[in-house]
Amino acid sequence: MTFDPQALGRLGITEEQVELMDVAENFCRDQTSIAAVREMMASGAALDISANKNLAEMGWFGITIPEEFGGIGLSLAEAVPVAEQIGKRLMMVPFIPTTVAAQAILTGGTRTQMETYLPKIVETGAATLALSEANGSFDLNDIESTAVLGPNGYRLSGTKILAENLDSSEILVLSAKVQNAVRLFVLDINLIPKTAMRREILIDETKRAFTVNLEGVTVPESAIMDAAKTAVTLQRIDLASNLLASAEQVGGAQSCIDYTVDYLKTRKQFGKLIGSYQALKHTIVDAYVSYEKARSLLYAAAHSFEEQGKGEAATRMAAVGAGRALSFAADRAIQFHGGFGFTYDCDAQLYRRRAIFHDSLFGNTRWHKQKLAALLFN
Amino acid sequence: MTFDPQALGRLGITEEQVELMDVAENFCRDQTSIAAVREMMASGAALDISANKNLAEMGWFGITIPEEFGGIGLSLAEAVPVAEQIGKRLMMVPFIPTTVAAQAILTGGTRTQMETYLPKIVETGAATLALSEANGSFDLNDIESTAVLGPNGYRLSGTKILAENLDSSEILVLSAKVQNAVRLFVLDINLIPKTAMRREILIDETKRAFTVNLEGVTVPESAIMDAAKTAVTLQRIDLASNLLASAEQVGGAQSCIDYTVDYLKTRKQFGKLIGSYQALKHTIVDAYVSYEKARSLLYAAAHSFEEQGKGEAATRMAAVGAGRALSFAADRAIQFHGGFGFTYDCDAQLYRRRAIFHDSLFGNTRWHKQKLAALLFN
Amino acid sequence: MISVEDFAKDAEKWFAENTPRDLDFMLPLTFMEVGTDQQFEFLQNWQRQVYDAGFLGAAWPSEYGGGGLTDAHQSAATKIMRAHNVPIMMNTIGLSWAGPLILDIGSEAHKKKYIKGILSAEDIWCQGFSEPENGSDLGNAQLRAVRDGDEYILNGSKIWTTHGHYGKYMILLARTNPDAPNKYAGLSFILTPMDVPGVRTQKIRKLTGEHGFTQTFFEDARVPADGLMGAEGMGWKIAMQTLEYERGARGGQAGGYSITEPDPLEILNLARDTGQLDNPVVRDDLIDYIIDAQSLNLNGQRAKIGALVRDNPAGLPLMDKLAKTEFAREINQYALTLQGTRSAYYVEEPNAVDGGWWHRSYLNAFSATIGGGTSQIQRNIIGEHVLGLPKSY
Amino acid sequence: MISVEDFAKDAEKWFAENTPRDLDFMLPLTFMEVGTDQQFEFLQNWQRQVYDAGFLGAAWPSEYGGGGLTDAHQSAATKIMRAHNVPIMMNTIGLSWAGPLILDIGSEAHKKKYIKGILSAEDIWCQGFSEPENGSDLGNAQLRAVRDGDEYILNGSKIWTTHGHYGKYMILLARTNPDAPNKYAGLSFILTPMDVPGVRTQKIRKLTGEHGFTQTFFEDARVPADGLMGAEGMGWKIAMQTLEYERGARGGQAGGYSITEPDPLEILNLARDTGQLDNPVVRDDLIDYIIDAQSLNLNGQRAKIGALVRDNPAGLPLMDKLAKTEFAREINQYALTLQGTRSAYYVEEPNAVDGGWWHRSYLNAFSATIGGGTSQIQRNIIGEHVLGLPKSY
Repeated sequence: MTFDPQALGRLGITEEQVELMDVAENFCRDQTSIAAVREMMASGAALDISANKNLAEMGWFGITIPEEFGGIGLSLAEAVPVAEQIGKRLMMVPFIPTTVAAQAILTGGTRTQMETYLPKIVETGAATLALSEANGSFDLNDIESTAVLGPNGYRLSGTKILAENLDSSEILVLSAKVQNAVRLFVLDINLIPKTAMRREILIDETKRAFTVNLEGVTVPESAIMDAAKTAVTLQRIDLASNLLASAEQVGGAQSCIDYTVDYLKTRKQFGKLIGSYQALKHTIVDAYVSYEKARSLLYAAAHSFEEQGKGEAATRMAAVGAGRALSFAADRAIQFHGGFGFTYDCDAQLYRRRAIFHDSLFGNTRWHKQKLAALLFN
Repeated sequence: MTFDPQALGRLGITEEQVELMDVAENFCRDQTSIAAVREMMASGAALDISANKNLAEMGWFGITIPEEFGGIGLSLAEAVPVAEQIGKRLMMVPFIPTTVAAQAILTGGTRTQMETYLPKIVETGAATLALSEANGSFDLNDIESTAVLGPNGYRLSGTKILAENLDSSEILVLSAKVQNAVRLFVLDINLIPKTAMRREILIDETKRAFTVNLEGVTVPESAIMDAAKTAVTLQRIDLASNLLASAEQVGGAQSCIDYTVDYLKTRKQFGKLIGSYQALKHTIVDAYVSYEKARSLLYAAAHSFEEQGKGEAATRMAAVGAGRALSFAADRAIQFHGGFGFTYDCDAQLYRRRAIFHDSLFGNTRWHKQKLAALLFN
Repeated sequence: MISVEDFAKDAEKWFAENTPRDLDFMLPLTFMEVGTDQQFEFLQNWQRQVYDAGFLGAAWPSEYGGGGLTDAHQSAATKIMRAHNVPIMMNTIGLSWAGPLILDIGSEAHKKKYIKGILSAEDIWCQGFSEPENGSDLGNAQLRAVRDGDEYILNGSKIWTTHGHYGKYMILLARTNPDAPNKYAGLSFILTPMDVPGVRTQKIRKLTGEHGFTQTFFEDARVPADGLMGAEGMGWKIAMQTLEYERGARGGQAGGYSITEPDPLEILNLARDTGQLDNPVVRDDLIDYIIDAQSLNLNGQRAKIGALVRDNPAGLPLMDKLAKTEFAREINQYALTLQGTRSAYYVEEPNAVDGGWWHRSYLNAFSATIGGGTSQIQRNIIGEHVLGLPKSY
Repeated sequence: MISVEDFAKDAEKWFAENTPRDLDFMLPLTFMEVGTDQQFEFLQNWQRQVYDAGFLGAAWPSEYGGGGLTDAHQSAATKIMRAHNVPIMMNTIGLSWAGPLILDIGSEAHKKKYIKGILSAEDIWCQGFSEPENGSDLGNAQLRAVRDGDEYILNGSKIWTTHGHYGKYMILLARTNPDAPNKYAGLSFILTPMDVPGVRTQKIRKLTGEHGFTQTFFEDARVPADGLMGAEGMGWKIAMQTLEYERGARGGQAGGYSITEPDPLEILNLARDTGQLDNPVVRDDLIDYIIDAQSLNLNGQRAKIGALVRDNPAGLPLMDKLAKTEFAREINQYALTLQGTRSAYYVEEPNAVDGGWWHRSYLNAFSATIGGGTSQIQRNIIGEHVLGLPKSY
């Protein structure tokens, strides 16, 4: 029994976080609108190119990258407020996969790989990961793709799914088994033929992801990452993804609740504003309470992310809190918008689909709780 | 995978059930009142002697006992409406333990035991069981008491808990291990010295139960029941108890909801009847829906109780439904009575305590669900 | 008259032979979920076949196109349809609302004109109750109907009209007297043709991404006044009557079934297929869904046994919609959590579990927790009409 | 002035040495749960000891009996009390409501008269807000106060008065002007002695079976008019002000703590002791409680960091009571399910798990979900004051 509530992450904040909070809030509000997001969704655009360019100019793809590689040299805690604001606006920018790919390279890459790829990431934000496979498993070790070393490098085989923003990325981190051991690779995306990529149909239409057929793809020997660091890198990918996804969901929950509260304040039925009916009012209050709790869990996870033995528990708790807060708020948002809620035009569905998407990527509530039980009770 | 929803118990009713429903409803209403129950609670009375006598005169302790032993010769399905009405009035009569003890003797007793005890049960309703032990386990095989055969019969050792109505019973069914195998015994209660019995303090103050110290008690060899039938008898005790307890809880849920709805219709706050506030109205509706579902599950369990492969699943489902319905209704009843709900005088607490008591006797929700999963998924 | 047993035998044989299997597109669970022309045309054709074979409208009078048999015959056939899990009967507003109403209080001319087309699905019916400003508050409908000789002139708009763009007729709740003593007394119920000038439908895109229903605009649309059911001012009463047909609280539906109820077996299969059935936490959750499904199923059986519902006869029928639609939403939502990373996908994605069926079902489930009176309104109704609690508005 | 660090060191030492352990009776979690004279006297004595040692009221002015130090000193001591899990400070109404109010707006005479007795627990204070007919609707209080020279004559009744039968003083919400333009404007706030003729208390038995609070009857009771706080008609405003002291939204409490918060460690221990910690379903449930406890704990930390609450500064303080009291009810309720057959027992039964502690805590938990504004009222408050939703009544 290792559980000690006092050890489970405290809450605090850095000056950089406060600053980024302010800047990110203003920046994201000015960059986009739901109307613009819907337009891009409908157009099938790969991402919001203009916002992305501005993000890169702000240097935000390098928040967590050390200054020696051109980054700002802060920690993931400082990336959290940015992801939160991006989530609040449903912005179509590759902030999360890029930041996580950078973390992967920083954690498990060779010095050469860091020098090659990190500066490029800071500049373009165009990096992503291909880890999951068709078995649907949340376990990043549960893969079947292989890489066999030959005279021209590693010859890959297998299929990856849910590689986000692949068509607009330049750098890819992927996993495959080398002699039955999971290994990570980092490579230029142009090593993968366009014909090997298929754009997937996602529940969240503001997201982009691809299935990649690795059959016949060969990558240079230099693409392989540090064998000794595979486990710690996979763990970092998992937790960093969940931390930032939690931030994106908390931001989404906030705007989903605001959007619904606005409706409850203006829509009348039976001669009264529907927000005066406790069936709606009390439930949205419960959603709000759930959101505020999720925010506290999120900031605590950000604050203690790097602390051995606390980071994982705090992050998985944040993931549970954020997933539940957004799912519940969005489910009720659909219901409380009545007939309009059932239409494509109502934004409630955007948030609900977003929550389902996040529950799919790096573990859902049940998965995280199982991991937490193992962490805290064993 | 053996699960087939169609196989999970259908619902039907016998003429005898309808008849007993009518009679029991009128009888129980006329026999007692909450005021009388509270008076007996406060007095520490063993049971409601007058109601019990009338119950015996109606022959209800023999509902499930074959005519050859003086009973009415019906099935447990017909005992359900009686238990439901008894539960509705919180009557302090030993209907459930008596009926279950009779079932135990019928299932696992020798011919002589049946002839000796069943007619007496019909007449007095004074039978009970002592099965549980201090480990708190719901598993009736998980016991440590022992019985060792000596020249004067079986010498018992160990302690039993939660033997209901022991001080007002004449016949006792108890379990103990004989050479490491669980065995059942049926005996005259006067074999157990009064000093070996200690009245327990129960959460449900309308119930009576005792701890029994078996040390030094010796019972005649003839008290032991049929070895070959131990398993089936324990199973019967388990399921019959749960069926009737579900009925008692469903009845309790009904009066708990009625009691609360009456308050919601008469109490005003902020100038309006509190039943017009959806926070209360919708929640009590949810309690009502839960109660009606529990009733359907109960009647289905009654109807298919004797059917191999269906009875157990239907009964455990009924137990889950009934336990939840009463617990939820009573928990909310306390809350919705406001300050008065927090007093001893408010009946809401009687129902809440009743639900906790039932969750303790022969398995709670989690236990039944685990058993159901094993039944349906393995 | 053929015996019910023989009729059932015929039905068993016919559905065993004729039930369509292995379609390469998904069928909707309810008529509200019809999302594509392909689905619509398939279901229209299927209803026609069932009708032609004699298993729909079997209990309706033969002189208007029905089978002239008894309710027992139709029940037997409907039961067999369920057992074979056949596609739904899609002309639901006609079969469950307009048809029973016309047979109940319509004129001889109405019956001759409308019944057969309802059964054969040749004439698609839709419902015009909700308005943009009055989604839940049906009694406040403002669409104006002004009598002008043999016609009504209609102005206003109706919304959430399922099959509006396929509809030939609409059952319409219109305001004939804006000065009535209360909002309900000013309403009338009119059978309205939709192929007249001044009626325009506009498709509404559902949250699933598909088109499912329409908004209908009426601009000086003239319709025959003989479509008036009952008398002017009786519209609210008649609308409530049609709700009872739908709930099955009164007899008279044409039979068949229009809603495929969620079957916990399907989610068990999903859990097994995704390797989750060994997870004790999942098992524990699934048992809850099974108990819930079973209790709803048993509620239905119990509602038919008078002795078991006599203390509250309105209880089970009035809670049926609330309990079933919320259950459907919840179980479909839960199903997503069993799919691991693949729950990121949606309909038409090859990697999706069961082709995205569960995701679409979850989103579509809101049509039933919102439409036909939201779950919140249902709780008001149960609270007030079953438990006798005071009104909330 | 002693430094905060040294003060904390002294406190650490003192509580390490003096915290009572291994009592043979159960201590209450909140002052509302004091159920026996034994508990009351023990806690009264304990508060006195803590006060005498200088760790209660450390920040209150020394001229009235306080320690004359700063809030930082008291916070440090309070934190140490929590860490040592010491018994609660029981004179809660005095420490958290009356005392801060008197220091804030009371006269010099008030301060001299009342403050020391509050801290030493010599003068027990209670609260007279609720009335039998107005449990949640405090603004509708009807207890009448009529000015007569230097006195008020009181007639009416107050209910749910914790420690009413021990109380020396009451903070009373009384109606001085029945003809005020609205119900709130007719109220006044009066410091009332309880040992005067015409004041009678009657014990109320709690659902736990214990006696915990009283109803107080006033029949022509005459009390000094100089107990009036502020002016006549300001009673509602002042009562709301005292709520803020309680919520900690304004500073000024005497320190210590009056509520033992549920600790998930205890339920983990229970699960282990009852052999349930290996059950995956129990583990899954426990993780929920741990996450919930942790989020409430973190909410408290976050509320103090301005940058992290600036979008909704009232949110966390206003949800604190709702979230914590509902959590306490739920976790105690859950604890019963871990006890197997032994959950049939209650306090004083030798077979009971943890002496029936969990059962009593669950039942007592309603004092907090009902008292001080029910959870339903709390949701109204959050909906209206944080989210800006329209009023429900």
